[in-house]
Amino acid sequence: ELTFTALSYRTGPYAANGIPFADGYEDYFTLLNERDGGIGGEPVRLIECETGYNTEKGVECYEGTKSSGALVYQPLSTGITYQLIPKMTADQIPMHSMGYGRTSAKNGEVFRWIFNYPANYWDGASIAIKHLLDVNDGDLSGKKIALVYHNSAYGKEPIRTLEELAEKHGYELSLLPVDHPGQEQKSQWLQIRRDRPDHVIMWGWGVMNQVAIQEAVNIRYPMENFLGIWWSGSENDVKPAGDGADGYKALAFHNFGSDYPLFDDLKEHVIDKGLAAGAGDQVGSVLYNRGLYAAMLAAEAAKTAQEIHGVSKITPVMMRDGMEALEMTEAKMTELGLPGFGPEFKVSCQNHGGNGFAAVGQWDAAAGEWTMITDYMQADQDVLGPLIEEDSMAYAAESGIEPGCN
Amino acid sequence: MFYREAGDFKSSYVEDSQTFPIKFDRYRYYVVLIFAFAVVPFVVNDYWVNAIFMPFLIYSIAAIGLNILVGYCGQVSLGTGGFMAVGAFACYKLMTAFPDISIIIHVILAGGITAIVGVLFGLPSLRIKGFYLAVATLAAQFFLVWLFNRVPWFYNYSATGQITAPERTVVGAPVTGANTDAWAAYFFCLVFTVACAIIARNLTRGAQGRKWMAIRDMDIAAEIIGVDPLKAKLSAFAVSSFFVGISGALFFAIYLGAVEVGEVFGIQKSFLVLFMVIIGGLGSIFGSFAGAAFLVLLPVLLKNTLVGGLGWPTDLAAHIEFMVVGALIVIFLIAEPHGLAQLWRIAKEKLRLWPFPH
Amino acid sequence: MLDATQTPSGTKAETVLEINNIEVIYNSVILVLKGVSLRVPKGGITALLGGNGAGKTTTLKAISNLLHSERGEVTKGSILYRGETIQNLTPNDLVKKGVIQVMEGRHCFEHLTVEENLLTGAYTRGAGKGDIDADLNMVYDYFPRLKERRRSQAGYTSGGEQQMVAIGRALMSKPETILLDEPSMGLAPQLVEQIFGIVKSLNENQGYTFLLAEQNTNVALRFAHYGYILESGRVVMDGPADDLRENPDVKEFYLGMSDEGRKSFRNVRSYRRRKRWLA
Amino acid sequence: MLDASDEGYITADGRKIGGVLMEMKNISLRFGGVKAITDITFDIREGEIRAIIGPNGAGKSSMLNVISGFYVPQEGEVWYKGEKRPPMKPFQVAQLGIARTFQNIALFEGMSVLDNVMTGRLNYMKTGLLAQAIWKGKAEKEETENREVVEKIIDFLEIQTIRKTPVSRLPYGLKKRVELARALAAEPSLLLLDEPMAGMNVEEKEDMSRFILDVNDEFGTTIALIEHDMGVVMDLSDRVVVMDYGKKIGDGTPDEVRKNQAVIDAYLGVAHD
Amino acid sequence: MPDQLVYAMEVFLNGLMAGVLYALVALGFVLIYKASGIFNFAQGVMALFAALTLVGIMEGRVPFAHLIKAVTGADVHHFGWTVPSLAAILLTMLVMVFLAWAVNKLIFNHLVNQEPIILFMATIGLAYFMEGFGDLMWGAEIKKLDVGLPQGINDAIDEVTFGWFGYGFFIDNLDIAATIVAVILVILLVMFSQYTKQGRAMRAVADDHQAALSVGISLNFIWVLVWSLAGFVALAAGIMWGTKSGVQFSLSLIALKALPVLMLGGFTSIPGAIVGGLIIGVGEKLFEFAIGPIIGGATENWFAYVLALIFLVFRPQGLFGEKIIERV
Ligand SMILES: Nc1ncnc2c1ncn2[C@@H]1O[C@H](COP(=O)(O)OP(=O)(O)OP(=O)(O)O)[C@@H](O)[C@H]1O
Ligand SMILES: Nc1ncnc2c1ncn2[C@@H]1O[C@H](COP(=O)(O)OP(=O)(O)OP(=O)(O)O)[C@@H](O)[C@H]1O
Ligand SMILES: [Mg+2]
Ligand SMILES: [Mg+2]
Repeated sequence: ELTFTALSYRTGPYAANGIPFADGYEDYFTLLNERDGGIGGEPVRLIECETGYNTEKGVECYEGTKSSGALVYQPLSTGITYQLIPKMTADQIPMHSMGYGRTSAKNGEVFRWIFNYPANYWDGASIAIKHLLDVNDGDLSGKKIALVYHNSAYGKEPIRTLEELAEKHGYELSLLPVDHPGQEQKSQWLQIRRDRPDHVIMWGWGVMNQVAIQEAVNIRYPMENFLGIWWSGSENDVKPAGDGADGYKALAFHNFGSDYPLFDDLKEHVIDKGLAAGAGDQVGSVLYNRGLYAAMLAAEAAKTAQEIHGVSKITPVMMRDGMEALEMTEAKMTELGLPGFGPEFKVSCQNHGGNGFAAVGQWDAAAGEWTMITDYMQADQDVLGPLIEEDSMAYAAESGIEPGCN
Repeated sequence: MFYREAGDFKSSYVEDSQTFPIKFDRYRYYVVLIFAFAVVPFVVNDYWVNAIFMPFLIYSIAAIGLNILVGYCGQVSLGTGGFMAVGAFACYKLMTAFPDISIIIHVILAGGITAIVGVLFGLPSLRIKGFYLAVATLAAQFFLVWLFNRVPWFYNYSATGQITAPERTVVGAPVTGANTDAWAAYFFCLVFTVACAIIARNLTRGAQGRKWMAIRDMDIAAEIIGVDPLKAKLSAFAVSSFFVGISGALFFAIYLGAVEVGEVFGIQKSFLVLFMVIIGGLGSIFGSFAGAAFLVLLPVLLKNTLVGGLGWPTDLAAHIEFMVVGALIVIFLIAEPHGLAQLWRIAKEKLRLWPFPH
Repeated sequence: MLDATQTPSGTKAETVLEINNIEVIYNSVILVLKGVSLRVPKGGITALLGGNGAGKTTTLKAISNLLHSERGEVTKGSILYRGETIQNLTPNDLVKKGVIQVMEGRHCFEHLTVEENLLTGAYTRGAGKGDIDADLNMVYDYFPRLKERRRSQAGYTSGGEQQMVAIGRALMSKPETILLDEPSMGLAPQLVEQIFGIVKSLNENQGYTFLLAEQNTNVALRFAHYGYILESGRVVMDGPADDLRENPDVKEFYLGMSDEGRKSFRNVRSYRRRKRWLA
Repeated sequence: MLDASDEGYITADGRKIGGVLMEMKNISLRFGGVKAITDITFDIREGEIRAIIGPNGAGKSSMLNVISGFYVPQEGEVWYKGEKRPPMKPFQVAQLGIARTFQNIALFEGMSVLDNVMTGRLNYMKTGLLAQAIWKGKAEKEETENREVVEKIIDFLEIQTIRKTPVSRLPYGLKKRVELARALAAEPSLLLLDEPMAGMNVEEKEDMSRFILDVNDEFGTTIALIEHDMGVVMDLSDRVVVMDYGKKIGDGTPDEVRKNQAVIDAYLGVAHD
Repeated sequence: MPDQLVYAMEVFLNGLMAGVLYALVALGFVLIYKASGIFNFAQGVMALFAALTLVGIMEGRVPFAHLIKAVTGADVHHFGWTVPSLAAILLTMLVMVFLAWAVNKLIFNHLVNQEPIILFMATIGLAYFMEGFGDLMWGAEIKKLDVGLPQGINDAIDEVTFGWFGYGFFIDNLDIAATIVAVILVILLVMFSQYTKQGRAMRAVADDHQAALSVGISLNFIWVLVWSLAGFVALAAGIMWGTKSGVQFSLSLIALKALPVLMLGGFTSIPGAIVGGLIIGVGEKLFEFAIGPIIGGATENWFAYVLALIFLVFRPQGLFGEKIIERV
């Protein structure tokens, strides 16, 4: 038996986003159990623990489940991630903070137990600029870009990168913080209306996303110039604004929709059997797919670990080795029934963050779905590399970690 | 039968004003203390310490602090989260600026700094009363959180705005950082909690406590019989914030280890501690413990029975948990508006009369 | 023992309010009334006398069902109004039935003006504006001082003024039976006389029934027809007011009279412990 | 009027009354349009029992509030112990040795009787916060010393049995007594009593009168007293001020006041014997 | 006119509009506080609950679908019908009346004559309960709410102001609708509380429960009435905010925006809620506009409170609140 945990939040202010993710994560493991009898012959046991997006509850969940032999944690909250980094390092259990958490955890020499593949926030920032370069024929000089961000550690993540890139590409960056929860953004959007930035980038979460998009619609800001990070790009965020949100863009590190062979299996083995998690009405939504994707990566890492160590019943320590040796190729994904579902990437001891690929999706209000409008692009690793090095080494110094790979 | 006052004579006023005038209570108190200091550290595991004991002990300090302000002095405050943040950030700045000084001193100093900030925000209480004051203290809550989020100096210019507790030891054993043993963290918190409880008890049983209670019960009359409202209120704010600051420091340094201010010390925290105080019982040190235990333990217990025991989906369990906690609060209030402490007191009164009904 | 429903003239009046052997417990531990029985005849003035903490207020609150909100409850016995049990009625049902209580210690609505306070008294009545205005004027006639202060918030009026407001407010409900708790407390002597005068005239002219709890035994017995004396939650003595006034014990302990007439307060040099009826 | 010289006078029952302790000079107090007190002047002498009487709403309680610094009169001066009292906060007035009770009992409902009475001694308890936090030693000693004083007062007022009862559970009359105890605990030089006997029966009034007289006798405390029971007022007081509609309409010995026609008209109704 | 001034005017106008939205939430607090001295912590959750119920009825959602599925395995989500918005609003009002009745029957009936802080605590219990209950009943996902209110920039104002200043002002149609609703509500409520006997009784109850009982005012009736009114106001607020951001848990957090309004206007004054709302709205928007950029922005949350605090220091009962009676 292999144990996985899902620290999910189906309640609280971010429940609307937590539910589809948790459903996807859970359904994938149910599928493995039903269809394949688990991973490498070992049935999967999934322990779900409700955090309500609350740090203390997250810690409680971790402490309560860690002795169950859980192979990997997906804390699904930057706050909880930060709490758990030192604890899990000490306990020698790997963590996967996929597309969130501490960016510099990419440096596996310092953060031995933490993984954040396939992409992180700084990648996101860089790819966003890359996309804007593309739509502006490669030249952003003199352009005005506004960043509307959640006024928290999460929202502030991209600022460093965007500032760095502003120097490189010559655009003008203005910062517009929005306080939690973000229901009232009149000031920010009036300012945008006055300053008429050429592009708006958003780092939002929860209700802030919906309000921002609605306000953008209200001031008739051109939606195609409005680009969100992947946490600002689900159906939840655009639907309340109705047709006005048509054309809004967001980054993504996995594909949309349920048009993949795997979903047929899901329907057969999970949904039709009435085994779907939650209300079962989230299949194919962006965040559901993200949960599914996270589970898939976890399962693949477990498989890799089983191969490396030649045992089916792996331990968290072995799991780490599997994660560190994980390689996602197109062939592998096709075999899994998810062709082209995510970028190809490879993890190594030095690089726990994958290769930093992401793509841009766009909301089609009439069809009610997200569509990919670009290929996966790689973030500007020249700019990001040093930043990550600097931040992770600072952490290493602070916490007395000897960076290295063994 | 054994719970009797009769035969338990006091021959001096000192004996009469001790904390547990009844012998049986006194013995029980000693037993609990011995158990907490000499037994628990040897048997606890990580889960018990991190999920239950530490939050319980740390929240107890915060609840005692807030109880002094709300329960004893009658000044309702919703700024607890902000003041805990002051404690946490003060502790962080001290820990990083003076790494060679003992963390014990840092925690106490953090309390002191919070006390100063508390007094500052307590000034309006001289004019503003009741719920107006409660809402006014929210200004402190929001402003402080904004400040710690906004001014990089507070988080030593770290890229993320988070603060992380470096490792510190007390007599050789690490009490902060990743290498801390559960028992060490527990012990460290326990010592602070017990010390705070004793201090709080001492302050509230004597002249100072009476000044506070007089202000609480009827501020005008208190002033006319000679209580300086300025001093009484501000001292309550100071003492209360001192405790709250200590709990914030412990919360950050020992319990969580890393903190993002908006998330951990947000307004939710203010409410949570206030709930503890009211459910436990206003104006009762024991109540602060009871309230903290109630609100820390109950959700864990419910979760473990509903999810672990009955195997319900986590979200249903979570919703039902909310409903049960809410309903229990109401039921307790209806059964006894003055909190768990009062329930306990009435139970004791009944015990004393037992087996007679009146 | 005599019966309260026995009028002085010997005819037997109808009993409106009957309390049989009630027990009241506060906070489910403090036993306050230990078997109190009373009868209040229709159209009479019945006085409930007794020292501090005897249980007068508690008795009245038990009748008007206000105990509930003080965490007290009637655990034994029954309370009948016109032969009906009223223990399960809400206080406002009771007001509709014509029983109203004037609470001890004034209890005005501080933020309402004096006039608004009076108007709340008419809350249960479906009466038109004209009727209510007429009653308002009646109250102002009784208490001219209130008319002067009609526009000020009750919270700022003096203690005596508040007492007038409380009584006036009760009158506004056009009750049949009024439970008066210490109406004379804090009132100037002239006003005490006046208020009892009003009680008397309401009783005689409008047929209102009164049950009044009083410390001021002197006045109470002068105006009441019948009296009950309560001590530590028990009725220790009752009888027609005139008889009670002649009773030597009552004279000594409740009226402050000694053989030589009224004694001076200055001359009570020793604390004489009185003999208790129930020691 | 008594011909009271500056040195005082001798009362009918032979007590010696001293010089002027407190003097109210031309006090006027208004609340918006309401004239609560209009140009009132009177004095209180050392060792004296001084009554203030008058119809409801005459401004008696307001006068006490002026004395204890809770109301600030628009006009007039307050002289205390021969000095003009500068504007003061009520708690400073209390520290001058003026204690009082209230018309609508103002006890601290959340505390026990003992604690309530102990609050009366707050001005004598000076240990700092730190010493109190440690308790053992200074704070404990101070507590015990003051407790002894308070226990004496409790004994004196015969409220031993309810020492530990929360005051919210007490009947009205006992609350009044506890309030008196609290005021006495301050060992005041001037004690202000606002209707101390309202809501009491004769026996209790007798007890209360006894207490008041004994306080006055034993401790030499000066007492100013508002009361509606004419029996009590006339028997206890040495001099009486009569107010009506905020004005002073009479001042003198009980006998003089009793015969004053203005007083009879405004207040007494009938001449009391 | 200099640009900055024109912008400031636009910010000012938008501040007024935002203020009205805050006031709408604050009104609910005022009503209950006025009639029972209860500081109703659950007001925000009530707005959420009302909006959830409205959406649920409009879309014909099956209540407790999730619970039913977990218990019986039956997967039912929708009844299959939709209800027109007006009818749905009326039905929701009925639900709010029922809620008021239940709250009173189960909770406040048992807490007559308790101190304000105890009652406050009870509303916290209620908030917890309803938070779980609302989610359990209708699910936690975001729901779109569209009762047909106009939304987006008002073109007429845009054009007119463009003609005047060369810069078109942005005013949201939804805000205009909210203003109209709020004004109507305030007028009705003021008339109710000042000129009807129930209104007077309501204020009496707030002062003294026991005395109100003793003159025959039925606390039950008054409280059900007032909680129903507060429920209607919550519904209005829920519709406005829900239209803007979708109906979801965060809706309950709008209560936090209402508190400074309440403080400033006075807890007991209905007009105070509006005036307070306007001052807060304008104040925080102008401050963010003028000072925000200098000190790093996102000042609105704390500024509203600090502004209210400053007002309170001068008038401890808020602008229009009843004077706190201090007598001995
Ligand atoms: N809410 C309460 N909780 C506990 N005990 C109470 C409560 N109210 C009254 N009592 C007790 O009940 C007894 C009777 O009180 P009650 O008020 O009925 O006396 P009373 O005769 O009206 O006295 P008084 O003349 O002083 O008003 C007292 O001993 C009092 O302590
Ligand atoms: N704070 C205040 N604001 C407004 N009016 C007041 C205030 N205090 C007292 N008054 C008014 O001043 C007048 C005198 O009040 P005061 O309480 O002094 O009367 P009193 O002589 O003590 O009467 P009682 O014998 O009824 O207690 C009253 O009309 C009262 O309404
Ligand atoms: Mg009584
Ligand atoms: Mg008075």
